Amino acid sequence: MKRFVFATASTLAVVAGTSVLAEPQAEVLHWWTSGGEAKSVAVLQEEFAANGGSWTDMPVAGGGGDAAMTALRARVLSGNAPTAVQLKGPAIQEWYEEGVLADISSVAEAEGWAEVLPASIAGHMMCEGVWCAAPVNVHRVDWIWANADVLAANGIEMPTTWDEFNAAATKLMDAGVIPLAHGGQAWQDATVFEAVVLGIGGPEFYQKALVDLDPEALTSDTMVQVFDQMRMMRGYVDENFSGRDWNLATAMVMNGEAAFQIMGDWAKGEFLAAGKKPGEDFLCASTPGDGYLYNVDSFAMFDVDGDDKKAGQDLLAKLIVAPNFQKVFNLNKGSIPARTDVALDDFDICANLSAEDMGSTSAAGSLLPSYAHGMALRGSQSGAITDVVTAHFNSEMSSADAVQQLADAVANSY
Amino acid sequence: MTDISMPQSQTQSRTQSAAGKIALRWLLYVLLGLFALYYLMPLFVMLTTSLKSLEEIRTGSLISLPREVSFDAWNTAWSGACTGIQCEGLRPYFWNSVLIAVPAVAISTLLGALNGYVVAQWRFKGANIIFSLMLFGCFIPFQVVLLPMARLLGIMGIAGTIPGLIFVHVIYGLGFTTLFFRNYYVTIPAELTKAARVDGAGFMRIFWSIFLPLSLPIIVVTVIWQFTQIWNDFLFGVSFSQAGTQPVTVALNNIVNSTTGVKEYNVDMAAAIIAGLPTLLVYVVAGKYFIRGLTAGSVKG
Amino acid sequence: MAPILDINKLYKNYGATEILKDINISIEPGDFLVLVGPSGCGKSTLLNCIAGLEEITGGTLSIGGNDMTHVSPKDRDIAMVFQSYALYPTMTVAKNITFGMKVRGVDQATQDAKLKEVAQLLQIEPLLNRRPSQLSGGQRQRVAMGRALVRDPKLFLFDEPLSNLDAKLRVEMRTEIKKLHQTLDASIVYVTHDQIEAMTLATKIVVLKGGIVQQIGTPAEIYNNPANLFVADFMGSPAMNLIPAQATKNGSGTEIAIARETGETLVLKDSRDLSLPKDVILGLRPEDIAEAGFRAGAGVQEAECLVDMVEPAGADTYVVSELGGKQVTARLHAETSAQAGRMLNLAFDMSKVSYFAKETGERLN
Amino acid sequence: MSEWLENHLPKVVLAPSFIAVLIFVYGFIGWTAWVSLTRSKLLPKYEIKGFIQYERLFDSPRWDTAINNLYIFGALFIVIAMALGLLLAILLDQKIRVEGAIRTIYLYPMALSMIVTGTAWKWILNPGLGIESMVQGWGFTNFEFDWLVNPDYAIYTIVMAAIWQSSGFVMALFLAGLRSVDGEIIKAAQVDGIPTWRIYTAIIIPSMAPIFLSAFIVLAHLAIKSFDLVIALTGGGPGYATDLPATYMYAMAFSRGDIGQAASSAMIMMLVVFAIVVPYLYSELRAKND
Repeated sequence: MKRFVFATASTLAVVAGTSVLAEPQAEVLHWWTSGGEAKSVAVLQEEFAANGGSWTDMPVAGGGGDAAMTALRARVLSGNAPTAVQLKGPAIQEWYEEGVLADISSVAEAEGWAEVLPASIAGHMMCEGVWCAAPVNVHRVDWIWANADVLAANGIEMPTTWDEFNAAATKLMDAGVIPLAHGGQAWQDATVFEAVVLGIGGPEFYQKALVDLDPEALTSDTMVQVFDQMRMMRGYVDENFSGRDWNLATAMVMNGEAAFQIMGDWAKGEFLAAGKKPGEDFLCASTPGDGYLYNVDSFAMFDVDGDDKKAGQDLLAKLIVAPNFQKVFNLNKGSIPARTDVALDDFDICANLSAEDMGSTSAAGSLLPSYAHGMALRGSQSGAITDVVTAHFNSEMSSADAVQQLADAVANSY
Repeated sequence: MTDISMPQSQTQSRTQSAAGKIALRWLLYVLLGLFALYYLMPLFVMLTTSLKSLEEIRTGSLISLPREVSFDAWNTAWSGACTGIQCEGLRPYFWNSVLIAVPAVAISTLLGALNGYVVAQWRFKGANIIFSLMLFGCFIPFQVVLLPMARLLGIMGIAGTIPGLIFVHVIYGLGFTTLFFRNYYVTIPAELTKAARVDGAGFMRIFWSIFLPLSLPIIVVTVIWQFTQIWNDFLFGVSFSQAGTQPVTVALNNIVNSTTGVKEYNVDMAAAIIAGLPTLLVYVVAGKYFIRGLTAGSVKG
Repeated sequence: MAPILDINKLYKNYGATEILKDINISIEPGDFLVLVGPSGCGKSTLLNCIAGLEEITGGTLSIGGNDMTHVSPKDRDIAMVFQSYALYPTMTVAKNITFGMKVRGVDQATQDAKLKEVAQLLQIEPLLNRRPSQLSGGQRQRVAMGRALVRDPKLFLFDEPLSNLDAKLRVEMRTEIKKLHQTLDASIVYVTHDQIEAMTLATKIVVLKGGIVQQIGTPAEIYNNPANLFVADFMGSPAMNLIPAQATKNGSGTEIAIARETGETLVLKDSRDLSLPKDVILGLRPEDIAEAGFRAGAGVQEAECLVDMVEPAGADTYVVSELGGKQVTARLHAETSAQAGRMLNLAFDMSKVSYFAKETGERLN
Repeated sequence: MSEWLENHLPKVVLAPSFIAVLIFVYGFIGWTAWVSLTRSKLLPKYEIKGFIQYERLFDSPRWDTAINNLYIFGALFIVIAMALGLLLAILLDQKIRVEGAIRTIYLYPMALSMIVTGTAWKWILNPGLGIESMVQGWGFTNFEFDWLVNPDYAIYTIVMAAIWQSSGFVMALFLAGLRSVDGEIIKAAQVDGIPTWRIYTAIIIPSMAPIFLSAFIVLAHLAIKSFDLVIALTGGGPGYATDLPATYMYAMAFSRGDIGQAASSAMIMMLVVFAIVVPYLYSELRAKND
């Protein structure tokens, strides 16, 4: 009870001036429906409720948010937008341009977000100079996960170059182990692809090819090499990979069927859930090469009517970026906090490594948005690239053809 | 009845031994049995998987029977599975689906009956064109209508509500229900309507007193068809619902298609069976009438 | 007394097709009007127009002296019996019969009394609780009539009510309908394609073809003085012999020459004072050609003809001979000695002959 | 007034449905046609820009694949489902003892959404989990059944599942047809000593022409609308090897935020539907309009 009073008081303090009397209300559309994710959202909901808010949950799973985006579009068109929506990357700016997002600058300024968020991440939360979304976490995408026992048994070190990786893979195949656990879904193909682009081309090339869509970079020899490496990767994958969910691929690494998996740090949650220890049972490292590909989850607030809902948006935005939630949520989810002033003592070594790298790459200018997870490009552009990547990976297409198709597809999307 | 199974005992030569005939008969049953296996396989996999423990699923074979039958997964799926932060299983969504499907089926069937009655028995100039225009509506891909429909639902103020979903299902069910009833009513002699008109009955009276009592077979077909379509709908359900009005297919999708975390396949399968149970039941119970109704409608129509 | 049904310049079109053209019919109370014609002649459409089941395109229509041109069927005070009987399949016989009264809000006691009366009249009391599917064709027919009778309308309409019955039942029901007409003194419009039905039942016949009235008259008028070739050919069985011939004026009478394939031209004399063109069609009913010696009268002319075929039919024997390129049928007495391939002396009753124009088919005398 | 109402009641009754169809089908088709001429992205815009979306569509290799898949899938699905449905109907028409039960077994897949059965199918067709590993487990180690993961064959697994779902319904249609064939004709043929299979091929099957037409229309409409099936089974993969126009359109509209492109693909789909349905409607209504 005491806590409730305290919470209410603090809420009043924050949202004073906007809508003091309305009970904060929020209908939250998201696609975090399973295990660890759902638990993470529950943390937010509890905090929200503790601050006097009433939370209506609207989960829509499937297709990495496709179904949720379908629902969102229908809701926005019907003039019945949800209060807050899980959105990320350039999609935030796209929605803002459609004129349907709310401005949450008052909260952001009151909370001093600009000081605690890395500049590149803060950039994703701004629309035409105003704050329009609240970041939840930072996922690193360019991870390579490995089964420690399998590597030890075959005398393999964690690879730091793609040549080393190829050598290790050959060795593993000879030993009858699947080198790469992979699920044949377009977004997983794209995840591997961007890691290879970053590794072989380097951060600058990545920026040119997959962020700026520079035609020269897209048709360069480097890109041909990237597709050559993708063809090699295809050989390291077992034949049942098609349509496999990523968590099943993770399980293959866990039980020693496969040695490596290239996947974002949500994979760690699977290892931890199975009782595996980082550094002992499984190993984490960035994929060969420099740079850091981030995938930042965030919530955008939609324009809604009613003081209660507006109060809910302000409260929600404040809670999301507040240190407590950032810590608890990311402990559950396997990612790291978006704000840099959260103590990472409770986090595991992988998360600490991720945070360290984020700091260093941010300074070096190689902290880059993940294209595969919708951070770098608009949907139609990233989709066009993914079409080519996945078509190449799943067929006998030559690297030269793939490069040509890639350039065409990018030119054809806009 | 076509009745041609054993007609040839007299006309065929006697050299064909009884043994040969029995063998043929056996072959027939074997063939039918094999097809039955093909059709049952997915259901079998779903059912056995739902009764296994997660451990057994990981280690065992796909088609083996469960070593230890457990209904835990069913319990979880019904009332404990988490979709998002709520862990209430399919139960509340199941109820939503009932609230959507029952009125939508009833309304679209009634309207289809009335429309079919008009088109088949009260032909007026242009009735055929109107009917073909309505029929063409059956074939429109539903993805096409999502966005404009959302806008109109918003204007009408029923976006995200159960009445809104009922409305959508009724609209896009009209083509088929009208077709079914029209094809059925076309087989009823026009003289019946004439006789009733001379007897002094009006349009509605003839419908209620004469046509509706005749319509049981086609009502069964229409109800089965509409119920299956509406209950199984996902696209409209996911697009035009909001928190609290989502139908069971959306909840099932949330359970089955979660992208992260440990997948509880037994719960997925149990949830899938629960979500499919009402339609399954309808087919098993009323399947016989379905086939009969089809005879009445589409063959002679 | 005002006509019970008066149709004036009625037109009916479906789009651009004219189904009925300039129909003018009027009948008195107690008349039994039969609309007869081949299928597709518009007779059922005309009946539907009378019932109000079809809107008419032009003209007027009154029943019992009231203009009914745009009145809906239920307000025309008519009852109708259909070819397929159109019994309501889900109702019992009793409900079928009382449905009309129920719709009109007649009280239950009257309904019961009427039902009883009609059931008695038609002898269908044991069937009252059955459904139509449990009845035989004849029984259904009775129920359909009961449904009409119980209403006591100004005008009864029958749409080929007997065509779905077998031959024997048809004759029985025909008699019964005739009897009902006489006992009830009802006004009836009856559609059929069967000219025997038309002859036996009607007090007045309308022959229709292609939506145009060919002739209106009593059965005798229609039979004896058909207005044109179509009516002549359509009414009567076996049909009237229609023979191409050449007419020449000869004093006060006329000489009719008929070409024959075998033997010389047959010349018959008609003593009536007629003015005919050269080429005519001569119409003579089979019963007006007899074996020589069996027919007497002023107009009878005898001639030898080659018999092609002999068809005994019990009461009569039909003989077929070729005249003017046509198979001409003569109706002889049963004991005739006619044999196929032999010559036979036939008596033609020229006083009964109808003449038709070769080009238009219109009657000339 | 009441006279007018009485005379026009049929039209009055039909009017709401007709108006609804006009707005919600034809209005929306018109809306889609309009949007297909714009550069709409995340949300629809209404400024006409010409045929740019159609040019993009026909330049897209993925759309080519989707259309080719529709041909392959449509043709195989319709032909096999009809043939299988007819075969099953004939087999079931031989006075089978447990006909009711077998019929229900054949028919039940129609009752279930692919969202429900998709997961089971995915397992069964997966080489590592399903039939292939099962048969290999029996000792036939050379047995291969990896269509689901083979880009050249994956579309056939979609066909398999689609046939599984719909052939029972076709069977029901044909069974109903067989049962309504005039018994006297068959008796006459038997008296003439015509063998059973000839009776089927020469007499019964030709007399069921209207049912073939109905079945064709139902199947064609299912083929064009097929969506759940692909999403549940392959998600369009491997790569986009099993994309169909419906999934292409959905992907463009909802995951790519490319509504103009989605609208243009929808219009092409509508044209295909139009080409199939209009002749059917024409023949259907002409035949019955006598």
